[in-house]
Amino acid sequence: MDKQSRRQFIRLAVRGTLFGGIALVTGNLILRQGEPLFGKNRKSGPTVWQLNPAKCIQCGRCATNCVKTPSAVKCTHAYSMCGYCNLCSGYFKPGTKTLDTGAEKQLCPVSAIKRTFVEDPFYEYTIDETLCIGCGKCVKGCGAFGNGSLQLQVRHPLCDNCNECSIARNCPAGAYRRVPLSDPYLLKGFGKEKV
Amino acid sequence: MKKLLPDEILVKFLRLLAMISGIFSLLICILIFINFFQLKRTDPLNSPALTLLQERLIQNPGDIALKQDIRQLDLMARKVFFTSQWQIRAGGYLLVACILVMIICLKTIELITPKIPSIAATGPEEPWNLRKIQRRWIIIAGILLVTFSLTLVWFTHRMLTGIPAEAGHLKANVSGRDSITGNPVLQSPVASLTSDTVRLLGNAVKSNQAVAEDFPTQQEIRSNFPSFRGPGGNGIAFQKNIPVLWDGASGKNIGWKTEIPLPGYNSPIIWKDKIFLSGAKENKREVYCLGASDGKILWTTDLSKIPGSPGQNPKVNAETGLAAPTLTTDGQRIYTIFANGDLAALDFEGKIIWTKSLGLPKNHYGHSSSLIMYHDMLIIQYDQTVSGKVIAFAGKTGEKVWETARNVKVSWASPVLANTGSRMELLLAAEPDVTSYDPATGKELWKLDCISGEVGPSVTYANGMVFSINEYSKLAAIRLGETPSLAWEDNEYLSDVPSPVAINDIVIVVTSYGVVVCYDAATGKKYWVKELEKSVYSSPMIAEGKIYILDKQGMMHILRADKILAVIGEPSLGEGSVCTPAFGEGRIYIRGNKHLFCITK
Amino acid sequence: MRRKQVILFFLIIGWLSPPAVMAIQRFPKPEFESGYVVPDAQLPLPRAELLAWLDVTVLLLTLSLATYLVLKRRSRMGVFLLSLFSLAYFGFYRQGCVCSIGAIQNVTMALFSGSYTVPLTVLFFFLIPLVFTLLFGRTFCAAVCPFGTFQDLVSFRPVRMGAWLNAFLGMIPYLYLGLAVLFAATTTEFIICRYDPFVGIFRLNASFGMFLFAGLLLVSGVFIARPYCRFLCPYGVLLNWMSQFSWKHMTITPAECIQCRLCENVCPYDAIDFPQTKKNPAGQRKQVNQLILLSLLLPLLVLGGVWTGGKMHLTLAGVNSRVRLARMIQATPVSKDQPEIPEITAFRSSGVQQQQLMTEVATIEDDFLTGSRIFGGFVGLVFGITLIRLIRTPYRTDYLPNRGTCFSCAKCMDYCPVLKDKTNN
Amino acid sequence: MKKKIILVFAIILFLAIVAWMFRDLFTGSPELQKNPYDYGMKELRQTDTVPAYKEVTPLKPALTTITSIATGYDGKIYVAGKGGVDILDISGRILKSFTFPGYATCLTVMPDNTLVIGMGDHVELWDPSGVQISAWQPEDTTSVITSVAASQHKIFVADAGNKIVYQYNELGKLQARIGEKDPSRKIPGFVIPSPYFDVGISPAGELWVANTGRYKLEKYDNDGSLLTSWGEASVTLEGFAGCCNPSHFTILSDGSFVTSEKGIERVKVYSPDGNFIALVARPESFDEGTRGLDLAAGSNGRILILDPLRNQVRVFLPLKKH
Repeated sequence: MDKQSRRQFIRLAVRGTLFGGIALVTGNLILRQGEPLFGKNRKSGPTVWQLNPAKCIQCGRCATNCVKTPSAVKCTHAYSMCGYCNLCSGYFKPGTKTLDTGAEKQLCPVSAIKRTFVEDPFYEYTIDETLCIGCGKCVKGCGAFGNGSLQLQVRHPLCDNCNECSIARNCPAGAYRRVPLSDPYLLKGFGKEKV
Repeated sequence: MKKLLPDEILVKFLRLLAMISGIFSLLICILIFINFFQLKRTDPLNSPALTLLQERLIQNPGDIALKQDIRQLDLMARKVFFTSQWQIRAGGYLLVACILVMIICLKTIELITPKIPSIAATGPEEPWNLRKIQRRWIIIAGILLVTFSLTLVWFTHRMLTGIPAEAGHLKANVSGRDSITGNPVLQSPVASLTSDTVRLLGNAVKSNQAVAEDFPTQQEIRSNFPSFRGPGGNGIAFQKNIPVLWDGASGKNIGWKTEIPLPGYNSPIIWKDKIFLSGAKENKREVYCLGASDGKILWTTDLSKIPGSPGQNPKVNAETGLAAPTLTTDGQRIYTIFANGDLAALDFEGKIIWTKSLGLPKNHYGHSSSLIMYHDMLIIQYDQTVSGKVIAFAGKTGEKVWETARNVKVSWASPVLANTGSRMELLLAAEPDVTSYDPATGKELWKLDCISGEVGPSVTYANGMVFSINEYSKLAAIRLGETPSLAWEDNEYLSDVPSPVAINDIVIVVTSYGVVVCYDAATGKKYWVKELEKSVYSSPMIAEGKIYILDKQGMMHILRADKILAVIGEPSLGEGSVCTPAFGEGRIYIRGNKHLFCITK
Repeated sequence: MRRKQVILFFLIIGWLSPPAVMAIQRFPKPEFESGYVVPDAQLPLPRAELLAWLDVTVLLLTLSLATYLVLKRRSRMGVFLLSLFSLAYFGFYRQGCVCSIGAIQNVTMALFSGSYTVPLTVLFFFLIPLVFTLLFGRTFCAAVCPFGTFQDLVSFRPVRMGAWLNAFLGMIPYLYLGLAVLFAATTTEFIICRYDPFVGIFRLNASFGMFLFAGLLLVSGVFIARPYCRFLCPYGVLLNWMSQFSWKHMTITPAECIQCRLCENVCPYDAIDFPQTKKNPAGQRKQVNQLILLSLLLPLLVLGGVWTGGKMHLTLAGVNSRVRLARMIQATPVSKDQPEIPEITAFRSSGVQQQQLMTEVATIEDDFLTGSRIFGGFVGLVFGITLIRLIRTPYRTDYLPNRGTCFSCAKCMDYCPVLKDKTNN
Repeated sequence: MKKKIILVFAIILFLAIVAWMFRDLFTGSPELQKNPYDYGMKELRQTDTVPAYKEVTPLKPALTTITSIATGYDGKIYVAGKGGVDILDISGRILKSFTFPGYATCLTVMPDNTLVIGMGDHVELWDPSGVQISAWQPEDTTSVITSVAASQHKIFVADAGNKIVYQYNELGKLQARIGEKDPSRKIPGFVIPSPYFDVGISPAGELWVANTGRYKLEKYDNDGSLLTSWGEASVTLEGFAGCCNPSHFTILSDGSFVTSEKGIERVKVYSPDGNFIALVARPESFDEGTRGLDLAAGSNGRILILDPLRNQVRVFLPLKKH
């Protein structure tokens, strides 16, 4: 065996080993995913980032830490949980006496919440997502006094779905996690926590 | 092809363009930075002027001019905010465009200017020398790295306050404890890794057990519902958190309901997350397995054609039907028997393990004794008009382990297993005797002549006493001991279908015409009588200190299992039923005339 | 759109409070008489999964095309145009996420954490370039990786760097890879993504720090060709390993080298190995001695790495957010006037006991001790092997691309005067 | 020469980048900056008013999850919660405990010491010895029972799900439906935006209901007519802060009211005609986010506050008799 072919042989052997290594890692990763590789119940499906409103403490970092400006996190209204209060603590600044839509009374720094009369004594509140910056101020107010129907959620069409979410990295409450793409929202109030 | 411009001019032009766009992009860069810092420094949304005005408004709520000022300022602040955001965005696009132009220009220049390879005057440097230098620098890099790391450790060292010593000690058992208590720590990846380990360990332990003995432990039996009237057939369920309120009509607290394809009066049995029951009509016999969580029928096994089957239908009473005996399970297989004497063992996937035909039973109402397991043996009470017997088959293979002939009349009661403290007894009732057998060998232990007629209700055992009952006969309380003897008897309220139940020091009898009576177990003193005014075929069950009595119209009468009568609830199923309910953790499963219901909280 | 009409549902009273005191109650719904219908929450869906598979397909296609262009067509222009497409697709359209470089961390985390499974598409993004490189060299770097192509585009005035600088800075990617794997394996962070210089540019949206980072790197990239690829990229380490043993690697000349020296200075990445026909001036004997000495030294280097890694484990663990939280809690006195630290507020309202956190942190630090030692050992090993390999230089008569560091960009081919046709006769 | 300078410049730039990465990774502390979008809860929860009560040692029931409190006519303290009832004396000694399956949401004690326990969607009567007497369920299927109040023969059950107060007799027979919206009788109906809906009986036997959506306490007569009401929304001490308050109230023997609120957790005393008298407990006394401060009047003017978050019965003693 001359030098050249010996080198060739070593190269072949190492190449084979590397192939084996790749196959081993792949096989391991595919096998450990459990039964279905495709279909709805598989574990290996794609994921997206979402925050769990039950853990959220409204620290304001969703507004400041997202790689997008304005943030891809927006206030989302779970209408089915809303009490349709006249005095909405997510809409009005605390201490507001007269309940009208004057800017001096609005809690939202960008005035992204619209208030419309439904019937006595109920009002509907809708979020203008083009304005909302995801600061969570209204979420805090609604949660402290009301039912918590206003919740922060990552809005997926806006989200870049970074490999590691930069808000998740800085979320003090650890509220962010990867959720399956097939069920991309963690909004409370859809019977999810039904006991 | 003729060129539009000479190369030199084009290059000059492109160079100029590149320079302009370069300068331009630099300018935009600076502008964006300025805008960015400005926005950061004077956050328009939190402008102090606005806050000041608002504070003033709180003091003078009536000041309309002030309100107007705030509104204007607020609008302006928001405009500034959104405009500057827009500016940054637009600036970004502009910047990219400029840089793109620059890159294109430079690349084009690169393309059209001829590439002149440069050859150094001197040849390449001596490679051996290069290697030497490289080696030296790698070593320098290594030394630098170690020094740097240690310095970093030294500097960050002071920030650490360390972890309390006891926390370190806890490390060892953290995995086990957390996975048991389900602490939130579980969410951490570390803990989930260890919980995997725990699960694996659990499996290992379990498989060891399976090797040691081939039947479930008492604990496992109690945490499931493996036979008619619960573990041992004594009418007591050990599950907790049992619902007391539901309504079949509105669907309230009905977890799910599933239509069972073929009729049958057998009750559901439960092992872990699976529910089993059977149904039959002429020439068709099936076993069903349902998922406890959603009630979906997971599989159906057709047992219509098993080898040696009599091939003809027995004559049965409409109230007994062709599938009256309840199934049983040992956690590995399930066993079923039909009115024509066809017996089968299936695995949990519905695959047939073995089958047998016991021959058409001579039983004028139809065979209805349910099955029961003792260790790994399947026990069958096969009372017939002639040559009744009790048989035990090996669950795994279907081989006969023992068979004992019974000199009794035909009966419809089911076998009951009782742990008397000193031994296990198999208790059967049929005119004329209540008979006890050793379930391991089939040897008769004792018998007492105290029952007569066509016996329907099974016996029950509690605290050293056995209670038997039958219509036109009597309620007999047998005290076990050296020689079992009749402690007391009563014949005021008698049952021909529901079996009695006993707990603590009381025994409760439900008659088929709907009277519930509570006796003192030791003396036979009546504590209370409650008339349900409905007829009852299903046997009462005790769970969590409450008696559950299901009447034929599907109303569940929940009473306190106590000397004082208390009605806890009377929820209704909305469908008639004659089957005895089965209990899961926080659930009741009831087979109605058509559906199997899962009742939840 | 989810249209789940839940008439009654459960509200957890005081959902801010610890789980232990949660009471379950139904929420009283307003009753509208005006016929108002309660709308559903707007929940727009994310990008469909099918598109992720499209990405994988595009990756496969571009990679095949790149390989074809480099190995068969030997076309620098083709590689350049394809790299523009890749930059547009993987860079500006897909915004650089998920990329093969970052996928290292997903794969690592899936291997070490029981709770995370890597999506198949991400796994493919990790694997396909590796397999291609093992077969055909780093054609992925040449024309597919948006980071590489982007840097290639801006390297207008590449300066040749000395061999020593290449060797010195060339050790950084190993460290970066080691750290990235360590932090991913302990589910701490994805540092490759955190310090990803180009996604901000691809998205035209990022934090100020990210932009600055990207800008500075690009400026240095005008002079140092592909600084990220050569001196930072952790995936490059894996590709380097694969490429060294590749089945078919590109060559500078299509046929026989005529020693014209034209290609000597064209590679901006210093990836051309020059001919080496001389014997070691230091003498064969000394070379063998050095080899034996270093081979004996290798275990010591590894042990030194293990020791240093062990020393560093608490510092490294400090990157983990749980560890940071625990240290923060210990460092912060409980007092009312203290400005609120959101981390601590969130921890207090989570209901988790402090002792529990400390125990958890102890486990994490324990993992870090093991991990840091392995990391240190790995770095020591890399240093040792690199040194050993630098003792001798293989005998060769021709100008050859260095299989490990060559990006297969085909720039050198344009300078080779040997005609292609000659290969075909 | 020029090339060398460029090279040095580029290398320094590159090394600076690497150094910045390292520094950021290892010493970069998370931002401790102030939340620019803070709601200001901390400021809201501060008050300068000095409470007219002082807190003494809290009582600790055996139950791990408590939801409701009542004082019996015998002076004993009854605490109900998940899975059972604890009976304590004023020193905190547990006299008796009994358990049941299910989740008690509210409780009251009848003059004969029978316990009326709301179990979410049904009502149970229990003997203090731990024997269940009876159970019944409102006919409306969507009941959320948030409060019960009882006198000798009347049991009032507040149902937040149907926004109505039922009046039952001691046998569980429905006597009246109070507060159902009826424009013809000028009954405006309750507005209950969240599951806090308290009822109470004054010493004079009058029924008071907390209409939280209107921030008022309302008095009803037996046929369901609204007699009087008081209360207004305000973050200042005089009013009830925001919607869904007062979440709980109890009526003292002199007819004055004690109210508790959520959002800004505070307990206050109002005169029988609804004028603010005194602060019992400041918001700082409670952990932020505490909800469900059920109240009971103890002996000697004591006010007992059930703190579900700390799982304690907090005891507040008046500083002076008033």
